[in-house]
Amino acid sequence: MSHAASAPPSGPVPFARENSLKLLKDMLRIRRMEEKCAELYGAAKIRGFLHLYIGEEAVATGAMHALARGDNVVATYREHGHALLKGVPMERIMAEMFGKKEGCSRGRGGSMHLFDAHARFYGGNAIVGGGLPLAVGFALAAKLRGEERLTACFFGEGAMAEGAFHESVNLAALWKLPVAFFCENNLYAMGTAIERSESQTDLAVKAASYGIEAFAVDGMDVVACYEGARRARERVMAGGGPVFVEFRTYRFRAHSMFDPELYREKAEVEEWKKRGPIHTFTARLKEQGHLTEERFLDIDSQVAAEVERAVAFAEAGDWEPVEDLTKDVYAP
Amino acid sequence: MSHAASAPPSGPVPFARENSLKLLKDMLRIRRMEEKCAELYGAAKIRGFLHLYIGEEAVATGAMHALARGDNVVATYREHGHALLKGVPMERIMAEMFGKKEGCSRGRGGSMHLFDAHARFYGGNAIVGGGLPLAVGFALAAKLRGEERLTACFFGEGAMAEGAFHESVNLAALWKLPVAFFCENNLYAMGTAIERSESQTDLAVKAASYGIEAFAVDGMDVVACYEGARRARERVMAGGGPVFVEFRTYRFRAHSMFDPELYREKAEVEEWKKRGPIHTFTARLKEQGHLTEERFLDIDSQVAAEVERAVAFAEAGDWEPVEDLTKDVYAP
Amino acid sequence: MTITYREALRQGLREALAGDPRVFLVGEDVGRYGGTYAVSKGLLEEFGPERVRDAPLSELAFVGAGIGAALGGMKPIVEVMTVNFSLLPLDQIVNTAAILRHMSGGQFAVPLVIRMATGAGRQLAAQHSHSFEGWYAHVPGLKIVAPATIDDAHGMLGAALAEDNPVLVFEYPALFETAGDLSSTPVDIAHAAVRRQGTRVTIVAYGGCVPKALSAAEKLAAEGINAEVVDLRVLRPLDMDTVLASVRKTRRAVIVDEGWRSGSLSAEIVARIMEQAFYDLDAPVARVCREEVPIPYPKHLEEAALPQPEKIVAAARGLFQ
Amino acid sequence: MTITYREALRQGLREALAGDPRVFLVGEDVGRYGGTYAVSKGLLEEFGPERVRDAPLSELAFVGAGIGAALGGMKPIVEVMTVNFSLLPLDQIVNTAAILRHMSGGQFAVPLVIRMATGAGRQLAAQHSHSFEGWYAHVPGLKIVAPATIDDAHGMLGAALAEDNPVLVFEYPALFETAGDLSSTPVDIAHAAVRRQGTRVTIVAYGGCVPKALSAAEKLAAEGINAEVVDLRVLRPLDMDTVLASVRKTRRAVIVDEGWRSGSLSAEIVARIMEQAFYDLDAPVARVCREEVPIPYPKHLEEAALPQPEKIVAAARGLFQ
Ligand SMILES: Cc1ncc(C[n+]2csc(CCOP(=O)(O)OP(=O)(O)O)c2C)c(N)n1
Ligand SMILES: Cc1ncc(C[n+]2csc(CCOP(=O)(O)OP(=O)(O)O)c2C)c(N)n1
Ligand SMILES: [Mg+2]
Ligand SMILES: [Mg+2]
Repeated sequence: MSHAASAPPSGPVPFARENSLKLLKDMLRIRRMEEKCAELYGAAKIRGFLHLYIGEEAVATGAMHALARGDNVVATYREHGHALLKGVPMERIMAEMFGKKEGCSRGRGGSMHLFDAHARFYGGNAIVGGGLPLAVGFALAAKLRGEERLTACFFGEGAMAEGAFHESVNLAALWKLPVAFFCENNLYAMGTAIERSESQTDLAVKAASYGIEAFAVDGMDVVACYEGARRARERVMAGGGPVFVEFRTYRFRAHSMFDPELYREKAEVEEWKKRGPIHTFTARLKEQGHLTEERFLDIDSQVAAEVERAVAFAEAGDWEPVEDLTKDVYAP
Repeated sequence: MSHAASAPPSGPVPFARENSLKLLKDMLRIRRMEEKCAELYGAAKIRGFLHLYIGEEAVATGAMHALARGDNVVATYREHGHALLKGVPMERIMAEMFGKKEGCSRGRGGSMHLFDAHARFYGGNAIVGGGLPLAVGFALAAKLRGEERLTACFFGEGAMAEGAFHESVNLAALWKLPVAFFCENNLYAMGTAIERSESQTDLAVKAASYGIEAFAVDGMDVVACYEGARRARERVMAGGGPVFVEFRTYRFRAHSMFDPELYREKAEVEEWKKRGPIHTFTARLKEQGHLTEERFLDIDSQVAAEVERAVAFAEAGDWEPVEDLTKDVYAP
Repeated sequence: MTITYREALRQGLREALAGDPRVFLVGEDVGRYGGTYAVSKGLLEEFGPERVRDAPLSELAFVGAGIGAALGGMKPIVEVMTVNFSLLPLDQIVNTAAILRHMSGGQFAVPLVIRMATGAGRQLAAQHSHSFEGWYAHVPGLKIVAPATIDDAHGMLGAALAEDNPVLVFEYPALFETAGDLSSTPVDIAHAAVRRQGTRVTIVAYGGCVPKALSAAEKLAAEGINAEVVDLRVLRPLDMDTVLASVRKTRRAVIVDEGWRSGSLSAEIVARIMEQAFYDLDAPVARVCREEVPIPYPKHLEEAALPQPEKIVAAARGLFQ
Repeated sequence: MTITYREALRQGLREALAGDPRVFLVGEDVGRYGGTYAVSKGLLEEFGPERVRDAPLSELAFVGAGIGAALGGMKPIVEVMTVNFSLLPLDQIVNTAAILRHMSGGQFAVPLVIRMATGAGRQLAAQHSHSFEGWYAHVPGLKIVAPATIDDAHGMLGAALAEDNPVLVFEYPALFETAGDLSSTPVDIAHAAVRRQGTRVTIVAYGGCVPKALSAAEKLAAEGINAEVVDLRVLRPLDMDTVLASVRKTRRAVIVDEGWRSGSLSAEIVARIMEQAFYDLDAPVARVCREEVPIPYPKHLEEAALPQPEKIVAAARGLFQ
């Protein structure tokens, strides 16, 4: 599979202006929040593993905008953006990364384990492929309960080699469950390039072999991501069973904070950065007359303020007392 | 997927007479051995689980005739026939089923766990899908050692739903390993019909999604089984990586000795019995003038004698002494 | 009413399905086949294929799906055909079902029951004769129960479903044909039970070994040793109060475990007795476990590899020497 | 020569690859990434992609393939990135690697080494902080080793490869930065080792808890309690001779285990001491283990959940009250 980036997304954006700006702002919210996280990691405020989504924001943003409020989302350890846009308040995400009890998982999960029952955001799973069976189960429950509810499951292309992927998609297809499999193909699983991980690198072809609808979209283009997710949701909700979407994207940063990036060329990264989802979308909106530099700076500073508030909230949070260590453990 | 049997195999057999008779005899060897096993199970000489291959003999017979002596075979708990034709002496198989120490696994394995290092027969695995990763490893070893050796892995269509199938085929395809995946599709996994087990019931289509060659053959026709396995072996040995063959067959007996067969109609079984691999092949050979009834009876009585010898050998065998219980346990 | 252990399990399942529309049963061959051990026989016909749901061979996915369905508002009963196959979905059980409630800060419960058959004794050889109850009992966040009686076979499932958290129910094919009276007393899943009163030695057992312990106690009685038999019933969390009360009374104990000795649950019982009743002991606690060998197929070797009444008797007798 | 534990592991690997053409390393990101913990860094460049083989995310298949390759005449070293992911291939390890030699009547050996990182302490939260060494030590047919020193980190791999049977080597990221002298003495994988001589209490530990035990011993010394520290080194089969010799001398013991207390390896050690040295004890054996909780992310809670020198000191002190 070629790792070369194709031409950057361009052309007019087919959404109303305020919608477009909302998409832009949400991408920025993820970006700025994570840039801050990287900084805080350096300052040892955030610890453990931290996997940044920087470069891939169009995917979660497009997809979340296509989902309904009552839909379920299951994601991975690279899930800050998904959590945020599914409705988990940024301050509770930030508090979680700090390990404070005001965090969305009471501080116990950290970066890889964001949860929010209210937002129907179900993790945050550090086992690659671990969320897939779970998502199938959510969809089964929705079907059995007669609920009009999609379950969207995000996972990386690396997870597709796991047995969990195979078993889960087969089960969902057999039982015609309302689940959307959203594969974030960023070409690498840690240091393993997709061509060393998948014998069939055309992932939609692979997924289609389960007898389900499957297609790929440009994961650097928030418009394409939105359209793809919307189409998937529509098809799934029509009752025909699961749909698979490959979002072709790229991770700009290291896999986690411990990654010397020996496995890819700087030039490749630079090439992909030219397709960065935020600046290309910004350029398109400007070209279209939907956005001025001033308005952009205004949005960006609103986002910066939200990030500052989130950090302040996290800073001000409390540590869970040691006495509560085994609270919520069933059958300890 | 339709469970209906198509027309029985017919027409002239494209092999020399002695070859044809050898195929016939080998199918009979499996059949008569297993009929005896069923009887011995009734007499409580054989215990535990016993899974009969009756009805499916064309597959192992055709396939084993297409393999070379030095090839490896990995099979399932329904492996008596495979073991026999890979060269495990019938008497040692029978002694194994009795649990005698003269058995091919020293009596410790029983029906589901036949092993013979000399014959390169590597089980006998009671975990569905458990043999698949193992077979990939054998193929990897052969490749790394530069050996001209195929590894043939047999498994049921039910096993294809397991993650082990997915991971193993992907690995073999990625690493271009000399392994043949031989799927014995008998339409049922215990009581689960294939359409409740696989969202894509055309198994060759499913397998092809790994970017490997895959095709189906009539598993009730020993000629087609031989040709299919031979073609698979040729392709694999040419170095292009694994090949998948679906053998479309049917199990005439219950899944194991504990199966009330609630899940299928008697009529379906009867329909398939019309395509029985032994009598249809016999008929073709007779029609072709390759076989007389007299010769058939002669062969059958040779086989019967072999079975009698095997039973006598097993009867005469010894029990492993209790003092040897933990012999061959590493780090007990 | 006299019924078999198998029938007691079946009735427990039937009542669970009839009693709550959120309950459904899923697993390999639970429906059309009638259940590998006929435990779910007739339930497909009664409750239909949505609620008695045959799953393909994909233990990881359907156990994980059970967890997801539990989170999504259902009360799934997942059958893993036997404990031998439960290693395949173990990651989902350990890394999701057991962890989720704590790791989410208490936001989620996982009202899930996983049933599986366990144990050796039917000449099924090494891959089909495991006893991993002890492994599961290691994991905080799971409750583990092991019905050894007709009442428990019948009642533990309902009690498990009432818990709103993941409970694993181990069923013992070695006991399926045993018959006895089904009482109408409800069972808890919190306590161990004294199955036989005694004074001179405590025999602790669970699941398929309970009848062996009782049989050993009868033999011991004939030798003048009056043994008390404690059925653990709940393997996590352990009801040590019941065990310790008995040990403090008898001052001697034998722990019986069908798992391999090293690192078995029996070791934990011994360790806790050491920690909590050391000064009450008149002799070191003894163990009777599975020998450290993959279970061989032949009957005589399988029997030699497993705990047997004679071995329990010998171990108990040894405490008086 | 002073090197780190990580570098000792790396050199052990390098020597294994250089010393036998049948040896190869396979696992996720062992090659191009340079190893998750940089343990295999540079080996791809030195030995090429056939012998330092990156595998896709498919633990079940590549561990099983390692077993097959071992049977096929190779000597694979399979890296499962961390013990947390080893539940996925557990079936292959338990139902094939461990069983095959016995079940085939002794026809096959499985000359396979599986390496994995284990343990908590780096704020990786519940799914990435497991310690399942004790589970593996339950399984006959496997040898389990846990290097706690520079020499063992370097030498245990070679010793494992010499065995012709499946050996699991657990590596401790918590120790990766520790540095020390690499001696040229070869190490065995048969014996426990006394890491500190003492007279009044025996502290038994393994892996990442050994330095904690040693640190506790120093603190105890300051209080006038001279503790002996035994490093188990080999978790299966257990070298009880060394442990018992120490306990018979000191008459008191504390067992330290990073696994959850219930059903941990520590329980087995306690049980064996009960069985074999009951009358030599002056006090019940104590345990210091992981608390019964999924490991939480925040540092203060993670520390509270794990064995610490202070807890070991307190437990030892308690034996004298
Ligand atoms: C079962 C399992 N194996 C290995 C790992 C270690 N690991 C964490 S992330 C990762 C790569 C996953 O790649 P991909 O699915 O493509 O997602 P991405 O990180 O690219 O978003 C690996 C190997 C893990 N967490 N879980
Ligand atoms: C992992 C696992 N799950 C379940 C079983 C129980 N079981 C034994 S055979 C079987 C059906 C297998 O069907 P298939 O693969 O089609 O092979 P067949 O028996 O038809 O030859 C099942 C479910 C098992 N042995 N292993
Ligand atoms: Mg990726
Ligand atoms: Mg089948």
